[in-house]
Amino acid sequence: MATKLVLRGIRKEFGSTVAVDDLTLSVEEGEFLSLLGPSGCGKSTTLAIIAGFEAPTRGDVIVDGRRINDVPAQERGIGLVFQDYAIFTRMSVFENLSFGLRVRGLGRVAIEERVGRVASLLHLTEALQRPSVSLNMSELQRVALGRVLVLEPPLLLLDEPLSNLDAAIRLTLRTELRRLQQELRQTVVYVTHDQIEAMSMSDRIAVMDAGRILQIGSPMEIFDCPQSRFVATFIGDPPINILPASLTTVGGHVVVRHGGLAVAFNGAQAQAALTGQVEMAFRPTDVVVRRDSSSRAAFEMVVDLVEPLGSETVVHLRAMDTAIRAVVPPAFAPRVGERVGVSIPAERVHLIDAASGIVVR
Amino acid sequence: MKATVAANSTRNVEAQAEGIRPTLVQHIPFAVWLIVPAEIVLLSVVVFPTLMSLWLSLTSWTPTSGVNWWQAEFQWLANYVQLLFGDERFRAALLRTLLIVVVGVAAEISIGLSLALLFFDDFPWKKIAISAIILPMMIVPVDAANAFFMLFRDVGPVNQLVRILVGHPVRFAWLSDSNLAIVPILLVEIWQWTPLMFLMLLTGLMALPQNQLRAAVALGASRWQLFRRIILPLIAPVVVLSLVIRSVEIFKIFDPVYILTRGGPGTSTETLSMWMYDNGFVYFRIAYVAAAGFLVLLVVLAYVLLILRPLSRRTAAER
Amino acid sequence: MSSTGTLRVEGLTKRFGRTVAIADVSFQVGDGELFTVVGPTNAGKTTTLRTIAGLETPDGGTVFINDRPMNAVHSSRRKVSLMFQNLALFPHLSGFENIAFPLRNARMRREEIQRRVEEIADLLRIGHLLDRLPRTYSGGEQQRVALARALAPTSEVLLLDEPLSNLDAHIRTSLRAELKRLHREFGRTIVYVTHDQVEAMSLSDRIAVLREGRMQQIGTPEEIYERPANRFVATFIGSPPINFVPAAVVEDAGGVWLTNAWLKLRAPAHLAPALRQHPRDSVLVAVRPEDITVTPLATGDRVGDLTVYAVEPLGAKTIVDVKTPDGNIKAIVRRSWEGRPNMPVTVGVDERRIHVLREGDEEFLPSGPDRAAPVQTTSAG
Amino acid sequence: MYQSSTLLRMLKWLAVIAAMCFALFPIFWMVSTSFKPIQEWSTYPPVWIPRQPTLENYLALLNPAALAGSHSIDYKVAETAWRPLLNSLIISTSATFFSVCFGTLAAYGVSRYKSGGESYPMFVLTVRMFPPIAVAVPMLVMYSFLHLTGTYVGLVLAYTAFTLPLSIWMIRSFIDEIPREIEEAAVVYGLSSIRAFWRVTFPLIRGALVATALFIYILNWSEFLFALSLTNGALTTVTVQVSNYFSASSGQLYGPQAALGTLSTIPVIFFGYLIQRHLVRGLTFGAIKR
Repeated sequence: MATKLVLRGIRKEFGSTVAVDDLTLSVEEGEFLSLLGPSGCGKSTTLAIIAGFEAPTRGDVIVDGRRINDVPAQERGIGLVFQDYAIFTRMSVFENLSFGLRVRGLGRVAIEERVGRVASLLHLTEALQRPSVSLNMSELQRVALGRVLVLEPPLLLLDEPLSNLDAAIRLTLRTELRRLQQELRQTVVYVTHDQIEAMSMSDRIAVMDAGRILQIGSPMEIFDCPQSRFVATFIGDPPINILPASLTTVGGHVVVRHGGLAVAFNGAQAQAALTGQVEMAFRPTDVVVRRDSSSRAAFEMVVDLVEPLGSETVVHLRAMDTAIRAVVPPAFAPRVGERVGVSIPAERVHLIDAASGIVVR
Repeated sequence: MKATVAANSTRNVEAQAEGIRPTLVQHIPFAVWLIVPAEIVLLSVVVFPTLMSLWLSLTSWTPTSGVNWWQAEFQWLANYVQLLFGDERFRAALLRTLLIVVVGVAAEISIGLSLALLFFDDFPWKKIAISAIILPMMIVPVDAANAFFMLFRDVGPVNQLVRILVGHPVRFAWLSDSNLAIVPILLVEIWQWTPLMFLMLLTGLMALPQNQLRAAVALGASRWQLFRRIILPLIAPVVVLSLVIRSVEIFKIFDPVYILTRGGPGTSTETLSMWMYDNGFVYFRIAYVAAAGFLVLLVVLAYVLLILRPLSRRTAAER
Repeated sequence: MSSTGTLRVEGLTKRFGRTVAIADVSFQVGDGELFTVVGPTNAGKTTTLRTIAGLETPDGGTVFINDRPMNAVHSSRRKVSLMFQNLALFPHLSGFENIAFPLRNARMRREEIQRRVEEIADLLRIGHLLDRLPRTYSGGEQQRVALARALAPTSEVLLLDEPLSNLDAHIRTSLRAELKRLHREFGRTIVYVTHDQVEAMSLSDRIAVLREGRMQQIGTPEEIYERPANRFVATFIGSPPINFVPAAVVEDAGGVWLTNAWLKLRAPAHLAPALRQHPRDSVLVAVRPEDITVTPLATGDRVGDLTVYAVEPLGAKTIVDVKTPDGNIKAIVRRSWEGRPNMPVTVGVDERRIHVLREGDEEFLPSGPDRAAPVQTTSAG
Repeated sequence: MYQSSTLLRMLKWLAVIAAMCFALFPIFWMVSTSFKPIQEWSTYPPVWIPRQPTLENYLALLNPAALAGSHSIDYKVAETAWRPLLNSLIISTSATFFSVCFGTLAAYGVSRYKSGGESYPMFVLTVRMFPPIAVAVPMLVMYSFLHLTGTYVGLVLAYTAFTLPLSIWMIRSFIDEIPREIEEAAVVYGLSSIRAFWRVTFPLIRGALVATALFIYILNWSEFLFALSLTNGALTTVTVQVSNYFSASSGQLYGPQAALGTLSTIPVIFFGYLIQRHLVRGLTFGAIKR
């Protein structure tokens, strides 16, 4: 049932604006791939091109080795779930779920059998006779999903299906959706602007900006080894610290320095970064904060702001013109104005070429 | 009406109690003052004559009877009885008007909907085409009727076009043949107001939830299935609304009849408004016309309620 | 710049038709305090704020500002600023005129207004927006201008209704910190309404949790998180939400135990006295996700009842969803946790940090004062 | 959403062109006739495009005596068309002014204060359901009693009353679109409710009010029935004058009639396109917005 999807050199222009620019991507059978990016990055356009609602200006959409550019949307058989769910408001849940089967002219018995199966999978059996206008958000979401699952589509496209939900229910549905996909071994392309959703659900993430894919990789690859400033900034909350830095060579080491904050690399590691202006980037969770600031390696900073979040605490630290964020456990209980020692493990620091925004280490 | 105003103000106090208008507390009469000017105009020009007309309809008063209207001789429902059971011409006018309503509205909506569906997709010059198609609804109705008068004259271009079509000379007496005269009247209504239906339905179509349509397509619906199962149910409220608004308007049809035929030849195109005009302003049967006016109002109200009830029930259910 | 005041709300009640928006809500906000009202949709947060501003007339109760009753005072004279959730910037006025609007109505002198608006614009870094109309602003810019308009007048109480909603995650995170810094610098009295518990936790001096118009708990962020008053507060604050695990109370020579088919916890000292009064009762044990440890079973171990349902990497940490016979529980584990779905696991709970309530109850059993604080550690990646 | 075959596209184009022809032809005929010399008014087969285009019909509007040579002139059309144009201008302008002013007040009340209660808007709307002729009859009785027949005041009053429901509904739908919070913000920041409306809401709906006014103006300008029945011929508006160009005694003055028709329709079309976005809203009582 699962399908391999290949996009080759897709470009889409609307008038003079380029929405998608030379996008090449392949989604493996049974893979859950997220298209992640800010609004207007071209992810929804890409989805519309796969679904057949937009024709690409250039490039091919290939499903299981067959080019489907010229297949009209209603014949592609691709399952599509919309951000607003697009439930047929004039129909009951059953009518919604059976719509795809009815327009294919299936018999009553077959329809009831298949709808029943999907309804029980999605816990909608009780709701089948209810009018769709009476459903709550999570039910709507499941109906939208069920409506395409009854057709057993080879490929499922999900457009921000969780963004209209409350935080708590989003958390639950996130898990459920991922579980369901793993059970059905369904190929999924998931569009979202929420990095947490992408991180927590995907096999691989494609980070998009301005119509291009900047990086593709597993969630942890994207998190640990961002290839550009954009990806580094877009992933992770609280956001990564980025500081302009200078490079000096001391002995066999390269020292990257911003004010009093210095990180030493051995020469080979940093060689590529030796030209031009650089920035150092490190995650707030990687900052080591100690009460005693006497340690030689530690840089003394002052606690400027404390944001308790319950399971962890975000501290804003400041020293002269250096300001960074760090995450500490709540028990650390930092106080505003307190002096702390800060150090950053060299292996967790990225160097970014300031001009190009490319991560060089 | 005074009672209504009083009731309104108490309702306002309740409204405040429910907190619908918090800042109102400081200005209790303000809300009422706002509608006073409008209310004065409506009271004097619509409500008062209506009440007066209700009184007159129960009398036998005419301006020529020599007594003041408030001293007229009271005769209960005699006028109504006469209208309903004794006046063939009135009944004919009523039925004719209903016929015009049914045929006219049906034509306007079906043509309007077809056109709107044609314009659902984008195509070059679409805006210009829309501008051209909606032009008729902006024409002064009297001018429109006059234009049709010219078109349908014996020597007018319509007869010439028919002649080209059938291939030999014809001279339909469109305006003076009692069987045909209704045609130009209907046509001018359809010509002038189909554009409104078109525009309403197009607006409705454009406002349809785009993703529901896309979802249906992605689920494999054909063009016809999309229309039948998704678009039609969604557009139904707009259709019903168009239906109501146009029916009420056509019910009042006067200008084209007056200009094109004055109800003639004979009484073959006489509509209710035309009938009332002749009886009121030509024969001065004021009391009689007043009674007819009330009957017509009742018919219109019943009609509107009949159509609107299922619609409002449905929207209530959706809330 | 700083004109501040105290706010007191006593027994505030407001009905809309038959629905009760808020019922008997009371709280006090001190001079210069940042007080947050948090709760889900329909909790009555906005109604509370609007009633304080005088845009709604309460059906009962009184609003005091600086100890003066305000119920009969028109909102234009209450000396409050309100930042609306939809911002309500005047679309036809420039940024400057929007911010100057309250000042002009207060008949401030022209030069004074000029100075004041520029000062605030500097502070919020919106100088470049002053000559433009609101429709040309981005979401974050609109938010800042609306905030500037609320800050400009010398109002005694500042009311902010979801000021950071509808913003992208990163902008929200940074504006949140900025707001906190601003508040520290100017010490204005602020009532802040939000549905986002993270915002409430990170910003507030004190938090009030509201549900369906009723006050659930008032306290500092730490109090609310560590000692929730009831089941609702415990669930609402914290993400992923607190887990509830059914268990029975058993007492033996070794002490008081909370047990079920897959878990056996020694009741901590601060709960033991209360639990002793309910022997053999069915209770729910509430555990925060960060207080649960999940360990994969080594091959060869007996396969237990617990399996991994889902693993959700978030970068710096990972959420593990564990399937238990009593439903799923979520735990926060370290980033490089090695485990995959359907793998058998064992679960450990930091029993010093649990809460307990009897089945059917809403309130937690009272706990003694010696509840353990989280273990103090340094932070390392 | 669907790709159409070439044949289908052609058919669609044909249908669109047919609809355009149907819509434009009567207008074309009126304009064309207005430029035809008297000899071409009634020939058969009819003249489609005037062979000798002339302005004499338009000139005849100003100086009907010029027509006297070929026709006997009814007293109704013996005078210039200036007078009816001026009458229409005065009556339509004043009635529009009152309708929009009173309508704005009432609409503001209905939208923000629920003035008159929940059913007030519906009550107002029933006015539009009356066949106006049914009211015109008792109105005439009342008007003759008050000596209002054939006066500006009489017609302005009638026009104001019959366009008020539309004003109220249309303007209300505009005010409803302005978030209430904007007005409330003005109140919180120091203004009374009335000044908040004036300083904040009014500037925001000004454009929409102009559109409403133009729409009401079109209705007033096009009105025929009241102008015909409430004036006793003492006060002639354009619409009445157009219909005067044919009568038993003077026969059909097609040329001048088309000329006046063209003239009187031009401002309407102009206004109509100016407010095209709001036309549907007006004609559907604000129910359908664009």
